[in-house]
Amino acid sequence: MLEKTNRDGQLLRRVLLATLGMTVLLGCEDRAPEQTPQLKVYRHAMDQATVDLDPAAAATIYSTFVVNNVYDTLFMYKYLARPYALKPNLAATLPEVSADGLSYTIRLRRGVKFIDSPAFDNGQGREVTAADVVYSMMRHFDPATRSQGAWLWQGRIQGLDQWAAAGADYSKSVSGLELVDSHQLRIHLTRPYPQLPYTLANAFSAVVPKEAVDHFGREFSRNPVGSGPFELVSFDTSKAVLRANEGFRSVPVDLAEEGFDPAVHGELGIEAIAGRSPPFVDELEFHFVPESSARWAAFRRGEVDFTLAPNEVLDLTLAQTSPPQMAEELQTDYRMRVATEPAVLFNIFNMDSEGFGQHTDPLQNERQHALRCAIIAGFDWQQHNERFYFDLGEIFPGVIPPDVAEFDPNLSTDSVIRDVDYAKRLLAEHGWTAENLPLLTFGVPGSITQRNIFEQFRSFMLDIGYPRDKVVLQQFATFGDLNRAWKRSELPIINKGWGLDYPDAENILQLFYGPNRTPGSNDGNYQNDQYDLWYEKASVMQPGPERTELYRSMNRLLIDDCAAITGLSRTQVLMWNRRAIAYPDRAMVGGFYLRFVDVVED
Amino acid sequence: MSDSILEVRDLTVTLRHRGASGRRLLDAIDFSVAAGEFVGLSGPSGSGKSTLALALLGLIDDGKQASVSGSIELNGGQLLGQPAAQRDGRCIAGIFQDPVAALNPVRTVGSQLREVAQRHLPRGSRQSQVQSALSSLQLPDALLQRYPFQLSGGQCQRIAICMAMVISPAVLIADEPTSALDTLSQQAVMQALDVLRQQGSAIVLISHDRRLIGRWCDRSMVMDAGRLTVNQAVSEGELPGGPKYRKPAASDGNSPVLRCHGVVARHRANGSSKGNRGSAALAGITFELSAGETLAVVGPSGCGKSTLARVLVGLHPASGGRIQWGGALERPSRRQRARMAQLVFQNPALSLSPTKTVMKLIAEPMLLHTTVSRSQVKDEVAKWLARVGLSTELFDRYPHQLSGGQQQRIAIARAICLEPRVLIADEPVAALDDDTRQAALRLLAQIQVQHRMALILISHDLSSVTKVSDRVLVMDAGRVVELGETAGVLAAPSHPLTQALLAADCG
Amino acid sequence: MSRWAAQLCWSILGTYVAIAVGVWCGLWGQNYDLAGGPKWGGISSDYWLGTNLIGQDIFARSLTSVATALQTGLMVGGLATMAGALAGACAGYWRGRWPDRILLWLMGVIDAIPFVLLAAAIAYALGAQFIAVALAMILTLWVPVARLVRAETQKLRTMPYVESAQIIGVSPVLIILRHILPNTWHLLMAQGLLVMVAALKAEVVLSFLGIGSQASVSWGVMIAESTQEVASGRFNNFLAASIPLFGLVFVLGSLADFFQSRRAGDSRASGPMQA
Amino acid sequence: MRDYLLKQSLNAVALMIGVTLLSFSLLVYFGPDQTYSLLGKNPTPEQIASVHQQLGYDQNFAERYLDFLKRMLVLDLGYAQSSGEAVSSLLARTSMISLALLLPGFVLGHALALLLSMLSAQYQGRWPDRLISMASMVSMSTSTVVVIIALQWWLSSSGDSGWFPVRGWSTDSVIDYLRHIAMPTLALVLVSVGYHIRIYRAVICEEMGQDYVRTARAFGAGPVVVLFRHVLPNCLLPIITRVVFSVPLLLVSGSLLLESYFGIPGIGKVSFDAITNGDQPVLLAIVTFSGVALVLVQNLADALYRWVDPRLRVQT
Repeated sequence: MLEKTNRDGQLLRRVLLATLGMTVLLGCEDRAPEQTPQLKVYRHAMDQATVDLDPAAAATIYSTFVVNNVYDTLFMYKYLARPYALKPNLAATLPEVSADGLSYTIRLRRGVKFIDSPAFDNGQGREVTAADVVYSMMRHFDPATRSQGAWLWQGRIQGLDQWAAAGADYSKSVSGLELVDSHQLRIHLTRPYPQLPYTLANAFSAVVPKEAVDHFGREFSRNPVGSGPFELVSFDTSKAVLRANEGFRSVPVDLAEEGFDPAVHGELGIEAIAGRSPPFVDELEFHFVPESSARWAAFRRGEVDFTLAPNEVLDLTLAQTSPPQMAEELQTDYRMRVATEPAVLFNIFNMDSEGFGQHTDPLQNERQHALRCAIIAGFDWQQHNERFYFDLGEIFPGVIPPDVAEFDPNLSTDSVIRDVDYAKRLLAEHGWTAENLPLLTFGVPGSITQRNIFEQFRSFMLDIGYPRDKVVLQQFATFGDLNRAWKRSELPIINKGWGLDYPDAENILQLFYGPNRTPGSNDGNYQNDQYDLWYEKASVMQPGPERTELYRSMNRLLIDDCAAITGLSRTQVLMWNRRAIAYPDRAMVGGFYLRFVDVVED
Repeated sequence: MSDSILEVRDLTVTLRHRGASGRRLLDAIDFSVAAGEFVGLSGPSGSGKSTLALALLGLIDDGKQASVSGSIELNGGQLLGQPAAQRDGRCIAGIFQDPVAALNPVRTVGSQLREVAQRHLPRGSRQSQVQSALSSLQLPDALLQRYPFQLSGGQCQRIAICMAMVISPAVLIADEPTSALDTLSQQAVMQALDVLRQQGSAIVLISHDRRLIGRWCDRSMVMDAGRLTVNQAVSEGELPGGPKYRKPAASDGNSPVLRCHGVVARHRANGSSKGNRGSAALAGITFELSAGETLAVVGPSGCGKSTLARVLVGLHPASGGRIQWGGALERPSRRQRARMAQLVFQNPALSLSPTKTVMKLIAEPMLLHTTVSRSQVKDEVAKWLARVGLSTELFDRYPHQLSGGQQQRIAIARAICLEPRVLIADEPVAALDDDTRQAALRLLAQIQVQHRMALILISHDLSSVTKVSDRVLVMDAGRVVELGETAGVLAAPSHPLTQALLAADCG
Repeated sequence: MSRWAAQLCWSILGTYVAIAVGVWCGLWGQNYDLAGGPKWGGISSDYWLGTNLIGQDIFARSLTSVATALQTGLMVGGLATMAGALAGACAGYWRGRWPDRILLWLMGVIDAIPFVLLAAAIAYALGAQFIAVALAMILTLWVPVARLVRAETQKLRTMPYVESAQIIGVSPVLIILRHILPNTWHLLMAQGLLVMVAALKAEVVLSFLGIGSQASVSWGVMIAESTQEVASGRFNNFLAASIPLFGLVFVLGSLADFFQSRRAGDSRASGPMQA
Repeated sequence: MRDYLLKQSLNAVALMIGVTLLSFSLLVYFGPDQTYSLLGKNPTPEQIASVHQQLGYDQNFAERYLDFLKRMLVLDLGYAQSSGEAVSSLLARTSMISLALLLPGFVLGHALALLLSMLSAQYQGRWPDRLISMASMVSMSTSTVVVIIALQWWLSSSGDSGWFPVRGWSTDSVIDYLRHIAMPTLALVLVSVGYHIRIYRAVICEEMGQDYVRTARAFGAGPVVVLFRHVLPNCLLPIITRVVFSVPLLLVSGSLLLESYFGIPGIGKVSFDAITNGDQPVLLAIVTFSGVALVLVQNLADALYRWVDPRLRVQT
């Protein structure tokens, strides 16, 4: 018996060896290890994948992070200055604005070249000219481009919409996009648009060469040809690898100009980059890791240099929350920055929906207004903040977040403090009972966190007397499907986050402007003539106390109308390895900071 | 017995299986076998014959399911406790009932023969041994290239004997080696065994067929319930067997109930694996059958007997010819056909749905075809049970709770309760042991008389059916080669096949 | 598998069923969705297994998940097995003829599409609802059952007792229903249990992908929640879901084995002596 | 032979039509509407209509399906809607990665299962069999998700000492490759080996009970000879079925869970992403690809059956 077992054992070993041999052989087919000199590599982890590198599709922060590093925009945000401030990038200077605010003259830097690409005649990158800027802008209005960014300029630039309607023929010129000379252009607006320079720092506005768009066709989105600090090496669903653009222009860093403040940035070692010209790393890698636990594990193991600390590890990461301080054992390896996101999370009521919205009958309108106010009073922002954002989020009334200059610190916080008794009283006074309360459908995309958010919301609603079976979850397979339900005005409540595209509250206030109703960006179909009047007035005004006052009045109007359960700005804990010298940011600036990142080898 | 090579003393096998623990499958078996002796071992099914074979071959895994005690000595050496694989070759080998399944289906018979030779013979003599074994059994060399499924059952069994011959074991255990074969193949196999015996191996033949033992063996042993009850020499000419059965009254010979004219049928496309799909299974069968008549259909296996039965009851489509039932009915509906002809299968254990009780089994055809109401059905079932000689105690039993004889009676009851004009019995008794077999035949004969059915008895064994039949139909390769009054055919067989069958039967 | 082990399995299964019945009758596990407790609360007298991120009672959620699991399992297991048994029996009975061809073609088509993709596609096509997920599972899981029953039917179809029923004049449909399917009983039980196992495991994967059972709570939902928590050393949710899930799946799988071995024993007519 | 080929190609065509029709209706026709993912933040009804029309949503089912068939016939796979990559290169790239990821675990899992099942069958009913059966049951009862979570937790809690990366993919060197596939392979083997054992053990045990095994043993064949020369050749049919029919799944569906958790850019992730955002060109190509793979595999299996089983060989 022993002997037999032994024979079987030998066989097992033999088969195992054979399998191992096969495995090794399989591996051998791959490339031999490349011996490369020590490269400086910075590995940035993101919680979602970039899928499209075409600037016209750079609608998400994940796209803009890559796009802004391979392409150039006319303007960019200063590295360290907060609040955000613009500085020239591809442009030589900030724009000259005419007195009526209708025309902007922009001069381009000379000698900036696109990277080498087979798209060009001789394979070598040519100089970037004003014509490229004009082409890139027109491209957004060409239906074939399927641009997701055209809305930034829609109806704003003379002749552009008409050019698109006439068939988008690039041989025809657009009156609003005037080429002054090869390196200078003038933009003519239909009405004042003080936010225009901001839009020209947005990744949508990145400058692309027509040759590349024509050459690569549909695959242009994977073959970026830009003039930015980096160029793309490889790109798939888990990783994008960028290499320093050797021909990138020399622009030595002026720390004072970038907004360096020793009190804030002193300990980060940023002085080391002063006077040097970016980019500082040889390779920039983006790792797309949606699963937060895997991302955090990879970060802790040193496989990536940067991550957002996931909510579930914050109690291990932070020794205290106010002011936030990193746990001691992490301090030897990592640095941390806690930053409030210039974005708002809110639940907007759909004013067209039965039972909740605005009503033509004043009495009914009054009842439904009371219902909305009761729901708002029943919502517990504090608990929401504690559970989902580790108490780090900033709760504020209205829709103008604290990170924006027009924020009103003196606004009453009553609307964000939970008052269950008040909510119940309101419902009772207006004749709402468990029987006649309307069905409250909460639409979310299919993810577990979204489920949790719904279940917490339902719990809040149960407290104010909403029956369990009237607060229902509707899950959507994809965000696109949820978006469609919003655009078709199918849901009574729209829970969404809005990240600012530029540091101006106008970007949020337009969400409640009547003519923007669905399928426009006013998903809640909010309609208030006074609000629209003020919005139209403010939108053409340059920043100033008068405009700020208008903004704040509009904000108060929204609170009084109980238009939305609002609001919260998330605070993010950005963590990076000490080997990297950086001041990371994740907001609308969209990855401009990455060109300033340096890596010191241990 | 001084020259005995195999001495079995006090061999006991006790079950360790849960639920039946302690039951003795073999109870203190004592016997011995002399060199070159041909020993027959018979006994009713379940008497422990096969267990004894497995125990002798060392194929009972001692300790796992059963425990084996006693002693098995071969040439003075103790074999007990040695699994088959660890024995020196040349001691005890075994061949079994289903010869085709007993050979590895995906290897050529040649490679299997050589494997055995490799294991037991020195390098030099392998080839010659295989050759001489083949030639002494008169098997052509070409068979070596074939796969088992390409051979007939008899050929496979002889290959197995050839394997044994290659290693010339002291003892060969042959467990029912011929019971799946027709008479002619059976004879060839027995001759092969005899050749092996002449070369010096002792042979233990296990069979339920006592006539076979009487004809070939030197000594006969009988087992019952795990004990050896008889162990005596076979005297020349003795044919053990029960009382003879009565020949039924002859038919009245008028109006045929069944008339077959040139019936042709093909093998099923997806049927047997012998590579003959699409070829003719029946190549024009013509005969008539009168009410109350008994027709014996005889022929070697593969001659088309069973196909004929299946064509008659509608299990197999006829591709040509005419079948007329009771006059002019040519295309009976499913129901009409059911009342025309019924079939009793060879294996009673498999012909009853295992999940139905006796009651339901017999009631099913009645409920389908007759006007018997559900309330009366119980009485009807009792009536039919009584007719096949069973009591109503069996009402709620399941088939596996019945003995083989009982199962066959239930199957018969199920077939005859529709009172069909023709009852066809396909080897109705081949799977039964001697005593039950004769009782079943008597029952069939009796029922036939009572209900004036025509009876078709199908068998490869001339002797078992001719005693009760009025006429004999001999088939070969899908054709009728001889048809006539039983007495006449037996007395003066005209076709060589009939002669061969007759010769094989009488030894 | 010994009878003793089988009895143990049955009693464990009985416990699960009792828990589920309690949930259905409203005895316990009712407030699984109330977010009243502390965030990630530890084990306490109020919350026996602690609370999750939004303060829901993990113990109550695990109890309710037992009911969800059995509901899903029974529905998917029952329907898929029934559909598979009928389809397989028909295909096997009329082997090579048109019902067989159509069914084989259909099975081939379903087999050609990877399970997760097909399930996701159906779930998306019908909108992410529980019924869609169950339908997706049934639509894919009947296929292996049907294949097995088809093979078994082919075997049974040549059995004398089936032919005997044919001769007696029983119609094909009745033969399938009375003589073939009842004799695949052990096979069907084993397959039904295995389908339940597959359904429970698939539910975890689909929940993890965000397309699981949405109406209530399930172990899959809990495990999906816990993916993020395990990294930071919080195991309550993970263990409270994965252990009972493992237990149920293990018991169901063992019972399937039990039925399969019973069947194997049946087909060997000559008892335990066979090697 | 000509009849056989004709029959096979008819079957192939019928299967392809079925596969494409079912998946086309599920994935594309009733699948997610991509319009709203491709639109900007402030769309006008005209823009919505324009995108709708560009994506072909305004055509009826038959038109869209026939158009798709036409494109597949001329092998025009088009470009991925979301990323713009040519679908052909996308599939070639990702399916090779999935294959490289899964093949070692696949081979290892089957080999290990085969060995253990033989061991189990040899000692049927004794402790090695019970141990192996128990282990197989445990493996079968364990959810892949749970295994992956546990592995990830173990990796991340083992700190910096770990040799295996938490995630990522690299084939720069053999060592790199082995490091990256180690954990996914472990997970794959852990959850699949139980199923394989269950099936292989049943198959081998059934064969062990056959008459020819008894004959071989009665003529003195030892357990190794019985297993390898007699039983195994007869078990090849079901084994081939199981192995061969999993190959298209390796190539076409990869392993979504492993790929997404271990950050490996394989085809599983790509196809799942394509479903969740309704990327029609990718979906259609994957479906066609899987249909073709299945047809090929069916024919391969047929050929292999003939090769291992003389009974099938002789019949034609």
